[in-house]
Amino acid sequence: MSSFSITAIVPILCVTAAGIAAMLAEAFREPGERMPISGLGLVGLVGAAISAGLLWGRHATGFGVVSADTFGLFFVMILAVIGVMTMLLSPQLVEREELPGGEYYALTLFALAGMMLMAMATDLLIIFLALEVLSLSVYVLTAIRRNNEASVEGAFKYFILGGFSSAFFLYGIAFVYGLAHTTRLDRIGSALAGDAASHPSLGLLALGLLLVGFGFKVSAVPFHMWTPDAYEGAPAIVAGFMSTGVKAAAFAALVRVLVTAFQPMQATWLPVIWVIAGVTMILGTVVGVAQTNLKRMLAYSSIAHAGYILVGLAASNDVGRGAILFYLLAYGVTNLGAFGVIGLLATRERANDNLASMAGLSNRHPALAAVFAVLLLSLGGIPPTAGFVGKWYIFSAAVRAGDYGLAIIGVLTSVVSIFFYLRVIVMMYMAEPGDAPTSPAPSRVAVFTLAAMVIITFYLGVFPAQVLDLAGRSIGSLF
Amino acid sequence: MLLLIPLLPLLGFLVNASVGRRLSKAVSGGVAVGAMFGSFAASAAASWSLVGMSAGNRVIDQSIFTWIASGDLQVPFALRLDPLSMVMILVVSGIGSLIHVYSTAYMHEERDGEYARYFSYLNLFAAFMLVLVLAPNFLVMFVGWEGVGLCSYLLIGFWYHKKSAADAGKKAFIVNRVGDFGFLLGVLLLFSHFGTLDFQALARSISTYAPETAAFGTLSIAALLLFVGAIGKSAQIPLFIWLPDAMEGPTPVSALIHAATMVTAGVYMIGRNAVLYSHAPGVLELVGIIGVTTAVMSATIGLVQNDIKRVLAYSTVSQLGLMFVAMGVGAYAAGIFHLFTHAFFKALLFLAAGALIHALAGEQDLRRMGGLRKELPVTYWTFLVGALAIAGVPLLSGFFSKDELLYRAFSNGHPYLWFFGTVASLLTACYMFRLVFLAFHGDRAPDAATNGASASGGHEASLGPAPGHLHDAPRPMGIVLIVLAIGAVLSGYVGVPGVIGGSNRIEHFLEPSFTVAPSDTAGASAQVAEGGSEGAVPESGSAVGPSASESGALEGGLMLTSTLVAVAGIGLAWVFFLKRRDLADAAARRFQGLYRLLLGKYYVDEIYDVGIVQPIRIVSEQALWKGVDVGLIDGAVNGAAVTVSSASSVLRLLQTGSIRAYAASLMLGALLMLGYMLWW
Amino acid sequence: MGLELSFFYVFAAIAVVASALVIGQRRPVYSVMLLIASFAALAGLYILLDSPFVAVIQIIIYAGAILVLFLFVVMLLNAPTEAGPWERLAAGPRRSGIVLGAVLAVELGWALWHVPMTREPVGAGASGQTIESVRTIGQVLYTDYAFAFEVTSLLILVAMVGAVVLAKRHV
Amino acid sequence: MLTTIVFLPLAGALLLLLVENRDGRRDAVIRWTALGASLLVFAATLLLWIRFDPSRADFQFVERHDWIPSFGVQYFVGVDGISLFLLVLTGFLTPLALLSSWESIHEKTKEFAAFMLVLESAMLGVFVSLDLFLFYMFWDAMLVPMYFLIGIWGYDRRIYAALKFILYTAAGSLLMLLAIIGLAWMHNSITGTGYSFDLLKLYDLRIPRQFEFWFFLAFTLAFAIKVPLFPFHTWLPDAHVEAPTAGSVILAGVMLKMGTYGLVRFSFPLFPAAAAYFAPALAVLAVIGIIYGALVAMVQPDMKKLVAYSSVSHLGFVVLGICALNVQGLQGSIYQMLNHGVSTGGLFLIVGMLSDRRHTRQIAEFGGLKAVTPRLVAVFLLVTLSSIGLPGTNGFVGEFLILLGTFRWDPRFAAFAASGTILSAVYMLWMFQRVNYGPVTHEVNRTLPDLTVRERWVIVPAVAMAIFMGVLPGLFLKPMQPSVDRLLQRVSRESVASAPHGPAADHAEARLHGAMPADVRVKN
Amino acid sequence: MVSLDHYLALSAILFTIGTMGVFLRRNMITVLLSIEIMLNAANLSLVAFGRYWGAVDGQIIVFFVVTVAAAEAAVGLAIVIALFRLRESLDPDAFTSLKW
Repeated sequence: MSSFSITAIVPILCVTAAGIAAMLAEAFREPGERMPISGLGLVGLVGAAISAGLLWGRHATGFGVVSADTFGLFFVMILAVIGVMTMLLSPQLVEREELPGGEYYALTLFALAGMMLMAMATDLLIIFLALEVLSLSVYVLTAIRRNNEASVEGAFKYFILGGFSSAFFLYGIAFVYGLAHTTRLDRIGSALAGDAASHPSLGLLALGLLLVGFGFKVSAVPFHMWTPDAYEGAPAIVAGFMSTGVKAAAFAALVRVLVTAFQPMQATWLPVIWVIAGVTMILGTVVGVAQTNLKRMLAYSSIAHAGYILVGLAASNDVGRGAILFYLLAYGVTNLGAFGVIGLLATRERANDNLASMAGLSNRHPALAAVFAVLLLSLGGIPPTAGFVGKWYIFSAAVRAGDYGLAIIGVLTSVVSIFFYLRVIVMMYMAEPGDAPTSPAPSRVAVFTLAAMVIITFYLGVFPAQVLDLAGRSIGSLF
Repeated sequence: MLLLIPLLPLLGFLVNASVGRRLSKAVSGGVAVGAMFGSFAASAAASWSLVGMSAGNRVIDQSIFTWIASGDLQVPFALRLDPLSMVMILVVSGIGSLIHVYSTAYMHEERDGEYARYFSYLNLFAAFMLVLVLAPNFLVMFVGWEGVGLCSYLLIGFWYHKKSAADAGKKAFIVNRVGDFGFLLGVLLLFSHFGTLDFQALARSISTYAPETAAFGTLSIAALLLFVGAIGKSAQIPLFIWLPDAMEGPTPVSALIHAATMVTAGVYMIGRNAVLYSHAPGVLELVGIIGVTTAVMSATIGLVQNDIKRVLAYSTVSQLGLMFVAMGVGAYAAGIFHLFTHAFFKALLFLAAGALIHALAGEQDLRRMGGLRKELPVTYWTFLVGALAIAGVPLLSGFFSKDELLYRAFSNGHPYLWFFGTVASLLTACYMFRLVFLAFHGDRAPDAATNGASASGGHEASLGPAPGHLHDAPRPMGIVLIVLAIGAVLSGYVGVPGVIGGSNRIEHFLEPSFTVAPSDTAGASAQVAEGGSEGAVPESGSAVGPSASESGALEGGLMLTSTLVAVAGIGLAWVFFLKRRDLADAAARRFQGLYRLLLGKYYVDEIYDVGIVQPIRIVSEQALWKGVDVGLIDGAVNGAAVTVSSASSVLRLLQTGSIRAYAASLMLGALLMLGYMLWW
Repeated sequence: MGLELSFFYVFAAIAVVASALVIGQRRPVYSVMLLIASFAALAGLYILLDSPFVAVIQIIIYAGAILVLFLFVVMLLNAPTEAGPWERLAAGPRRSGIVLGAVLAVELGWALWHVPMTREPVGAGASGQTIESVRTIGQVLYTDYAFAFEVTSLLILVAMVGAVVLAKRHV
Repeated sequence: MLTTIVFLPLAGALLLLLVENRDGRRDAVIRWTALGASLLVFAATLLLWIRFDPSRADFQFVERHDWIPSFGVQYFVGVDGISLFLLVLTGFLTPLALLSSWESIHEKTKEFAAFMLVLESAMLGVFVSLDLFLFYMFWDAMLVPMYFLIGIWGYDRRIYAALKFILYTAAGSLLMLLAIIGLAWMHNSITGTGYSFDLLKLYDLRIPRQFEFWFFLAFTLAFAIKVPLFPFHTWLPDAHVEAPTAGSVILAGVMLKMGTYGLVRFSFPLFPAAAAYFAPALAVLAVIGIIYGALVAMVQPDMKKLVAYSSVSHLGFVVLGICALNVQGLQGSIYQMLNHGVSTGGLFLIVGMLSDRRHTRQIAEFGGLKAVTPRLVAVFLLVTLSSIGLPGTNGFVGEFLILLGTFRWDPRFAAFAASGTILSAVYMLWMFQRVNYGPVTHEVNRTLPDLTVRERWVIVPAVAMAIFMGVLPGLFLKPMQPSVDRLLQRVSRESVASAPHGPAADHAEARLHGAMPADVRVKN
Repeated sequence: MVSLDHYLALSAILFTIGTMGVFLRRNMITVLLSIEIMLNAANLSLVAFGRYWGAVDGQIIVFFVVTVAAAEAAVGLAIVIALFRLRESLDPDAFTSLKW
């Protein structure tokens, strides 16, 4: 009854295989022998990207629960990019902290596999499982510096709340099943369209509980509380990975679920999303102002960005959905890069992730400072950077929907956000270097990666046409 | 060719301004004087050719380039010579040249650089002044108008290291600006109404309107606004305060700018727009009243001042007032005539005073002079001539012009203007001879020369020979004085009134400038001119009308009175300030309040300071800057920022770090969402 | 009232009470034990629901494996017995916890109450398919849910790696 | 052509970044490269002016490429009589600014030069872009280099000033972004031909009244903050005072013009009805700004602050002229933009020279300079005169045209505005006198050097330009004329359509038929 | 016969108890247990619904959920152990070094 066609899941297989390979490599590694395990990951991710490219437009489906439609594949590509960047930025962390390389990369890759699966899954159960896969890996990655209290504490909070929210999510699935006698999104959609009217409250329960789960993963207010702690606790790179990859995957699933399965109940969830988006933007931005720890600040900024993306969802038009895709790409590259810079500044002794430790960075590491400045400005949405085009796209969606309210909130909050991004720049460029913490010279690979990110940021900012079209077209496959 | 007239001084300016620092006094002075004489020659030539033309259309136009062109506004930079401007350019370039010559000697003690700077300014002034009088339209006139203001600012503040000088310069410029404010608005109104700024075109279209005898319409408003400008330039009430202070400048400057030429620009401007003013009788009335008030008021002040130059300054103000009276009664020609003669004798007086000061090493205080008659003969005699002329003693220039305008005032039905005008001239005679007697007669105050320098604290202390035994004016100055004295005697004879055998030539000559200018075709021009003259200035018609006989009798009578007045004035001065000085002091003690009031110049400056200057300063500093700007607006801006950051530091406390709180917020969110979905 | 219903109430009572005690219990060890009890009761309910397979899983895997794991950990860390919760109920977070829980209960109750279909007795919509047979389950599991099954393998792999990374004595 | 001009400086900046400059060994190379680049740009703009056809009203040197087709975003640039001279002005001022900071900037020279050039690119871009998206890109991109210029090379409170500057401006411009998007969407929903940011298409768009009004307000707010119009001006003094000389020059000389340019190019022609409706309100703010700015400037103890507030006053004139919506007013405004660029730029240059000498800008610290540095004082005087609009200098032409235009619209505004000319004389001359006249009060000042050769190269062009523009304004006004006329006919046509708008209506009528309210009053 | 809503009600009660547990307990292990209770509540309703629909999917989903629960338990307990190693405490409130 269901096709066993493997093709649809090839990207995921690539990544998973790479992860397993990483484990094995670690197993065979002589103690002390340095082995470019991240290389395996790169191979897998590139493979995933290529296969995604090949699958493009073929609309292959696997097992009836995974669909390699353009929407999913676009996310696969975003995730591949994020993965590659993470792979390239990680080695320095692994060596500095003497982390178990194999496990680290394996978990990262498994997480990526889970994310891709989540983005392509068309079945609530699969989404749930994928969610668990990526969550578990990320919990562990957060706690990977297991001798570091902050790290473990963050992981613990993340885990408890994650479990809590996934329980809600599961309960929601239960009601969906009870309502529609299936977990396939398309069938749920038709079921809701059909006899949902007969027993609405069940559908409402299901929707609400599912939204809790998703809201947690995209760290939307008021389900965001874990975010700052987890990001602060986790190593910078991991935090970057979480803040971009997990968000991307979660949004992919969220959009898919709301747009395909719960389309009939749009009238119900639209206002909810509207409110959440507004609150998220405001709170994320406002609280970010008072932060002195960069990771924490970026955590709050990532909350705010989640708000912007939700605006695209609240607009509930093609523009909005396209905007979500583009924004996630732009935001992913930029934010990961920002965290990457912080990661490169850290030493084994001290994290150097405080605002104060940025003082006079432009003199110590001009290149890093410049990169960081560009990325921050992009996060602030200043042209000609990717961040600006993303914001512009999002706001167009809102305006297109005649939703000036959210648009204006977004505008004002981004003004405020500019303030705290600039504060970092002020420290780097305009403040006298205080107790200049000496950071190791960043590895050549890392520098090239960051340079690449900057180039992407500008490219997306100046020549966004192709990517925009791609995003715009790939959402077509949702219906 | 007309272009040469302002161009030469301009070139002189450029030379002295650019390389003057490196030139010797002889050269730079020579350049300046040469430029002036050149311009005078050009003026003379131009005038000659103008006079050569037929009386109907004596106009020479020269358009140089289009200056401003925007939409329907087309302003050519052009020059135009007509009888009125001819008189003016002759005065400006002629007296200008003389004063340049005088200055070469007077300023000789300055450093080379300063010397060149002085002459560059002086040349620049001449250039602007000539542009002013040659201007065919308001905008070009405004160029000169502001330009001369600038030069007077620079020249008053020539001794910039002296604070009082710098202040005086600033005061002059700003007060002038206040006047220009009105002037500019008047121009705007005229243009937006008539769509042109050319004097002739304006006159032509204005003459199609009926005089606004009853209503106070556009014409009157425009005339009034322009008059504000004139008030500023010509130092009339209430803007006369800058002129006395202007005496901080070198004396030749006072002679040229603040006596002979610039300050008369207001009078000239009204004459230039005679047609407009004739159509605004209400405003004319006002002009006359302001003029006469100024005349009397400043004359009274002049009566008690002790600084010789200030006395002369107030007398200038008062004379200007008389000219405005003439304008006010529509006797434009008479006004210009007085302007013409006044230029000679007032310049003479100033220069003579300058020579005096020069001789006394900078002493300006009358009370420290006296009995200089013997030591400074040239200065004395020339000064005396000037004094007689201004006092209106018959057969001297002042007599004819002043008498003419007073007669006009009376005959045009403004007896009260005539009366006060006469009072003013009485006072004039009185205070002028007070000067003569105090400075040259009687016996010299003991400490005059010695602590003159310290007393005056003057910049000009640096000037002149060492105190002690005095020298009369050096040759160039002496010559200039004598030339001017001759002018002061003779210049009146261009306008000898009919009643005593003259035929008031200047008046007929100027007539066309005050009526609608002739257009191209002679025939049309003739009758337009006729009609214009009828509509515009009937008075001037009556001047030469058939009714000459009885008006002649009247004129004779008035002439007699004014003669008596002059003599009376001199007599009073003789009694009070020569024969029985104690009387003067007694009077001063007797009417102490009045005396103080006059000595304090009616405290106008103080009133302005308290009433206008200080309030503005304080309000802007305390209320606007500190209050609105820093307090209100910036307060709001920073307030917003503070609000956000404080909200931030409060909201961050929600993040207690306790996992329970986190779970709680998650729950809360879930419950609210479910609740909304289920129950709303 | 039928036997089935009475059984339901018995099991339900056990489950609820046990769970409540798990929460109310101050000693972790007891908590775990009580939870095993409640899971057993749930297994009973699964029987009532004609789902022996799940019931068995519930006992073997859940009670037998997972909770025993918990037990081990409790022992391993010989978790300190915290002071009884009731006196600390006054504390803010706890009170708020109670309130939130209550509200949740109300909302769930209200929603379920308004689900019309729940009026009908269980099994009304029963198809011919015999849901108790393990073979049916096996068939469906390895056909429809094959991919999900594969994913769980990945999930378990992750769990293993993670547990090892975190709990291993030294890297 | 235009593309070359716009991106030439950027290329220069990138070139500079390649120069290895450890501990400022190659500062000289960098300075000369930057100067050369900027001079090249200036030459290019002059060439543009020469090849510009003054008889045509439409845009010239147009370049148009698809950029983001799915959103109708194009790379669309062109120049008309209005923007042409602003380009020239930018090209003219940048080299002077660079030259002025020749010695005063000695740390991070490379970055400084690079930022200056990037800034120039952005500014040129703003003036040439005819696609709203493109325009906004340049508009916002401009903030960053300026922010760094103020923040890194500024004076004591530079960080506060820089933040204030960028936040103030960003707040306004982001709202404008919304309006831009809304406009593009309107184009789609009204014409049904998809989104478009094409200015020319949007000109002909008739959008619903209430949208038009909101959009106008959004645009105008952004521009008013940039200008800065009266209540939004408080960022200016801080930014000016704290910025380095070059920054102040560019800020005052070019950036402020973008606000007024935006009004002329976007706010008014895009939303004519709203413009006609709000013009009186704007004019009131402008007049307040004129007088208020002058009064506050009068009492400033700090020269830079004084000049900053004088800018508020001068730009009030510009806005007023725009609001008049007639030929003289508009042309005067555009001309006054240039004048203000030259003369206020010159003032900042001079103040910079003074503070380079004494490291203070307090007026009280100077006095009697005329005796010490006659040449400096001479140019100071000339610049001052052009700033107070003495006939024969550029300032007069602009102010007169503006006042004339305003007077034909509504004499009351003109009357109040004209009083600003008095006040400008007051504060400028007062400062001039306190700084240059009187005795030398501080011994330090006795030994100040006069203009150096470099400084002459900096300031003399500005002065020459001021007088040149005062004597031969025709060279500038003539090419403007056609564009201005077209703009006016567009705006007035619309504003008549908005007749039922109370006060705006009769002004519109009046403006249309050249019959002024003033006349209506006096005729009867 | 026992109607579906009995089971649903029961699961709701259990779920609520579970959630309250998260708030009430001061022992991380018990908190984990509470989450297990919540999962089981979900399971119960899944099975009930499956029974109601007369399909086995419900049971199969439960099967997966049990696996997930196992995995979570493993990782969670590992984290707990790691945390306990660092600080001799199981009280969640003892770990608030990350805040604000």
